[in-house]
Amino acid sequence: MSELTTAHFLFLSAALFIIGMVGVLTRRNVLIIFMCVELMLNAVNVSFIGFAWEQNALTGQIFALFVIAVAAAEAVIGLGIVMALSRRLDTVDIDEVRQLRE
Amino acid sequence: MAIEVLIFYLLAGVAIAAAAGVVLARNPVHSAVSLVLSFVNVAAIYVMLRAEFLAVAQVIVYTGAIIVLVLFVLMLVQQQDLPEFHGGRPLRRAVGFLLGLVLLAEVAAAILTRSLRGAPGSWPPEAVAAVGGNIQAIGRELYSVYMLPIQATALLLLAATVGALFLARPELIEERLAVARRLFTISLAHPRGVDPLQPVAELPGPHDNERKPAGGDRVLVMARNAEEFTEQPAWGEIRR
Amino acid sequence: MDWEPLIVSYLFGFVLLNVLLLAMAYMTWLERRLVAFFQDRIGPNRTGPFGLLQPIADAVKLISKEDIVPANADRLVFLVAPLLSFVLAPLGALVVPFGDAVTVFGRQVNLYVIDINVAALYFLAVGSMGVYGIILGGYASGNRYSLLGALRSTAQVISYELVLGLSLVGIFILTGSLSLVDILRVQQRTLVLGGLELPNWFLLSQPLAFVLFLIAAVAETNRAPFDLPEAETELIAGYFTEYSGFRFSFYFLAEYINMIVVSLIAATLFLGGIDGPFVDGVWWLAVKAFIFLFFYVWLRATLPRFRYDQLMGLAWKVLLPLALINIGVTGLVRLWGIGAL
Amino acid sequence: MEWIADWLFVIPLAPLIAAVANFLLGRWWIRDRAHWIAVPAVGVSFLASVPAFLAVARQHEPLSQHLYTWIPAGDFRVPVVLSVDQLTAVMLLVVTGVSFLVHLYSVGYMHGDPGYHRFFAYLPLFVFSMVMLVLASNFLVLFVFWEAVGLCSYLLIGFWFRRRSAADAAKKAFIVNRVGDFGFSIGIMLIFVTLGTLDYAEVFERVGTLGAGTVTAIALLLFTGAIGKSAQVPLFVWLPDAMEGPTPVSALIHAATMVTAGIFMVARTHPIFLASPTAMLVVAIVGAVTAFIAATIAVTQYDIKRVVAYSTVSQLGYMAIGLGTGAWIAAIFHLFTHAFFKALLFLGSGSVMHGLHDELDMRRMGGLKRSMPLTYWTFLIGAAANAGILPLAGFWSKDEIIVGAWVGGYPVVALIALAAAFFTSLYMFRAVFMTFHGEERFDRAHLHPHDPPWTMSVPLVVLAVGAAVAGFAGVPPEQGWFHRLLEPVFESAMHHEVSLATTLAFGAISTVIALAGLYLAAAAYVLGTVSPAVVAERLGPLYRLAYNKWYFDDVYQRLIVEPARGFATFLWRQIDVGVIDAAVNGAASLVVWTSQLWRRAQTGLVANYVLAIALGTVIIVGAYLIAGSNLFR
Repeated sequence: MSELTTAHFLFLSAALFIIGMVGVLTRRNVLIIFMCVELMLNAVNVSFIGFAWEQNALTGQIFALFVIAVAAAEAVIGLGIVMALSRRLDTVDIDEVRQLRE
Repeated sequence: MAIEVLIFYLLAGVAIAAAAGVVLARNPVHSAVSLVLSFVNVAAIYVMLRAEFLAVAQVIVYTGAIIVLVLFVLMLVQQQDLPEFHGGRPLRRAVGFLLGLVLLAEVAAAILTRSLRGAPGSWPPEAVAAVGGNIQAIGRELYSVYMLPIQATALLLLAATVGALFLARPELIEERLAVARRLFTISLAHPRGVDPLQPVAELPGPHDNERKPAGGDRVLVMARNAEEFTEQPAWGEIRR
Repeated sequence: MDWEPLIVSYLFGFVLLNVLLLAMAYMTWLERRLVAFFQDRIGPNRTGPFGLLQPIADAVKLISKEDIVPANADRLVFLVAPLLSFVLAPLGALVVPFGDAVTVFGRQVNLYVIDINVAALYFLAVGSMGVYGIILGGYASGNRYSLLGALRSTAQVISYELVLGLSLVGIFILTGSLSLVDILRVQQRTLVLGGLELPNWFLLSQPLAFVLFLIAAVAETNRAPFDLPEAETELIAGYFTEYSGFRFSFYFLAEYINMIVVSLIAATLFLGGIDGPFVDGVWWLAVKAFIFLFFYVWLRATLPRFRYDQLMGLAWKVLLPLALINIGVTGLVRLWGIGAL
Repeated sequence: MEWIADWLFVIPLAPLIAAVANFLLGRWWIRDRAHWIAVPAVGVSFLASVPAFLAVARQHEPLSQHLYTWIPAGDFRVPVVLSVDQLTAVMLLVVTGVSFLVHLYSVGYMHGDPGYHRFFAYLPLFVFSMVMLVLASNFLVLFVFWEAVGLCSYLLIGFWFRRRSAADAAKKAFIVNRVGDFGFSIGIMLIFVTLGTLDYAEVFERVGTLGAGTVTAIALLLFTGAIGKSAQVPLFVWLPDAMEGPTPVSALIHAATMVTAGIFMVARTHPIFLASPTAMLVVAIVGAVTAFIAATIAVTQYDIKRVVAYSTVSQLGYMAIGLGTGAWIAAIFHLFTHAFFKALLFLGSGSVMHGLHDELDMRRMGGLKRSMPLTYWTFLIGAAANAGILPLAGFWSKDEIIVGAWVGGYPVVALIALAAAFFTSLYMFRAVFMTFHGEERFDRAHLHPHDPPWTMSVPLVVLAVGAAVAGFAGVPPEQGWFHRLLEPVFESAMHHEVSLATTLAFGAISTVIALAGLYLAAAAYVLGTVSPAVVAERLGPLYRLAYNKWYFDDVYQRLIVEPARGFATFLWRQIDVGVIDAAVNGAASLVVWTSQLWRRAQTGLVANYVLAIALGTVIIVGAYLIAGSNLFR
């Protein structure tokens, strides 16, 4: 492959996404999981922008912008919850947070 | 091989390696640093994709704000050493990796056999250059076609801000909830208006149904029967 | 691929970095002398004429000191953090235009390293990255004072970054571009106001933004009176308590380079950069940047340190609303097309 | 008097303001000052009615004021128009006048009642509704306020709602009236369906275009409403029970005004009835039966208010006779005079109750003539007027109805009416003698009867004067002032030509009959020459029939209430509990059961949820690859 194609970016996106997903699946620290979720969001952004690049369109970029905005909102709330969690339960281990059970 | 492809491989390789570091690092702070590295490289790839504004936004929002906040929280909560539980239980870890591999294979197959191609968009590089650059083009698109979504996003951010304020002051909220519970709970069996957190011994006795001041300026009233119960002040009349 | 502009940019950037380092070195001397004058002292005057060789002596001293890493430090991060700070500090200067294109050896050479259409945001992005040097350094030291200093610094920098960015939005609205070159070109025009010919500097049309930018820039660079992260009397120098030798000097360098870069950017954004009476040129930029640097020193010598809550309150309750008001008013003015702005 | 056309709205507005004020502020602020608002408000209403009456009496042209358009739905427009013609004017005077007096009386009678403000909210509300009913110019507005007076009646009968009997009586009145109103509403719908309009004038104009059957159906359905509201056989059973309400209410609503709404409505819609002889005949027969049955029942009752109540039913029957036999003006005339003497009788009995601490049974009264002279004399005047003693009001109007029936070609009806007149005289004087004459049968140690305070006696006196002289408005018969007044309203109706001889003959006959009743009552209760017990014994089944109100209530109980209750119980036990509740509970149990099953999946471990999501993603992407892409093709 001597030219850059969309597939390059899609593979990058897929790799990042799956690394993030594996992180969410395997880690127990809430903050790490949070970071992995951010990684997945970013991977999706790469896809969006890659497609926008391929199609000569801005829609993908704007979508990515919205994803960033939503990620910012999510970060604020998520970190707030983590803070509250650590204050109440004195842990950030996702396996110890089982108040939603039954 | 063109220089762009080399640069891409370099950036992508570092981004993926750093992403792997996020998952594999034992120390959360190292994870965060890896993530920053990954994000910066992704931002550089954005520049390659003619999305300069997003690249900068990525750096400012993700690395400049979100990851900094994560670090902040990490340092606030992580006083004791946490690495004992850095990984999940063995079975879960195995299943996670397996699922990841399967999905990767699937997505790779999907990318390689990709047949869907959309219609070309209305912003070729010349058109973007004509309006002054990437940021001007995004601005035009954003504030015309995507007017409503951007307003909705503004609302979302506002809601998130309010939510963060709510979450960040748990002591205050608990206090308010207790007050609300005290004010808006009507019970036939218990003296009305008694703080539920108060020790039981301080409650008035069962026959002590005279009006007498207790607990500050509030007045305790025993509700003995339904008749008196209806004489309770209406919701609107409750004063603190 | 056309390699020539790339090589020219690289060379120019190399020159710029060295100039910055030199300027930084003499900035330390200047500050010590100036503060001494303000405080009715003499200051360093022994090494060389007027103590002019003092910076070199300092450098030699710092480099020759022992490199200490605390036992319970996060070793890797501890070593990387100061480098991060130092590397990121001069990056902001890459987008500053130092003059019009000049002809060197028969070639057209632009007197800036890069002109990107998101230059102002780039400056902000680099600034926001700079916080990592501090927070990681504070964390890696394994010292509570350092950690506290780092946390304070983080909160402070994030808060003031917001003000910094929002104070520039007015300028973006007026120029319609984020490129510093474009912003400079707009300022090189002439503003005719009631028969008076004035330079179209944004200091005149965006005075509130200028004040906000100035305050936020001081806070962003952790300088007095906003030097809480490194408050000697409270936190025994905050995040770099445990640093010594040349690692300490990286932080030191980074701080002063930051000051110079911010001064350059401020001069470009608000004071017309290279624009000036008689002959335009890089010397005007130098003069304006020097005014800012002097202002920094002056502040340090004059004002006491803020309390932490005052600091945050100022950012969120005063500066941020003011910045928003400024944006709104500017937008309305632009919308209704009032005056020659 | 032209100006009053623009001020007609004052007549209903004043009581409405009083009602609203007492409703909203009565409980917390006005309390026992409620009459300060209500009494003047009704007074204003009365004062505004007087010029309206004078205006139409003088110029013979109806007044009208358009207030607003209530329903502007395309072609269908229902404007709220206040219109006053002579008939309405008479009704306005009766309603507001009697209302004012009753309000005044209530100030004394209801004094100290905990629901004082409530009473003075309901009562003006009733006046408002009744006035609007009278002023309406189309059927829909009429119906709305027809129901509104029904509501007020319900509220006032059940005024002392803590008393079980009062609450039951209120319910009974409401439900029985619903039966009539059901027919009434269908009649109105039929009018709209056939004629496409609800405006009085337009309906009466086009009624000739309808077929005979349709008109009869409409007329009979409208009369069904009147049967309910005006307590005709077979729906009269609610009226005696309605005496559970406060006595002023009985006087105002269940004697003088509301119950006459049915009579008024039939008179208002007389063009429809004129177009259907069958309907007229039905009205006449129902009226005659009502007059007779109610009179016989009244003779046997001991409760003073019930005697007066059955008397009311009987008199309403007379009015229906007048309507059915075409003696329209006579019917309205009787309505007019009846308002005076019946209100007087109720207020008088209220006064007696007041003196005897709410004693109602005439067997525990007697000899009150000495201690309550004013009450006695006014009550006597009312009773005599009701019994048709010359020259009091009742004589003139009742006589005219009987003559009208005779002349109009309904001799049987006239004879029944005469028979009823005998019983009328009998029960009226029986009541007078049992209450005011003879020995004092009440507990003299504890009760000291006395005449009521001025707020109560003034209405009594005023009404007594009215009962005495109101009849002269219709003298000489068929040519009196009253007839000339109402002539324009009933232009289209056929005129009875009555010879002087007939008039005199019937006058003589009814006087004799009335005196016979008087003599019999006197013989039984004063002179003691006839023993009522012996008579009752001898009459046996007939007496028991009358005493048990001709078994109407029992028949209803057997034929309607119990089957309905049984059916409702069946619906409750079998359908509601067995089917509907069971279905709902079953659904709920199903949900509970299913969720018990599924809650095992709710481990609280976020990691498991995430794993499930990832697994789902893998499966979905795999499915896409198999189905949607060309990978395997």
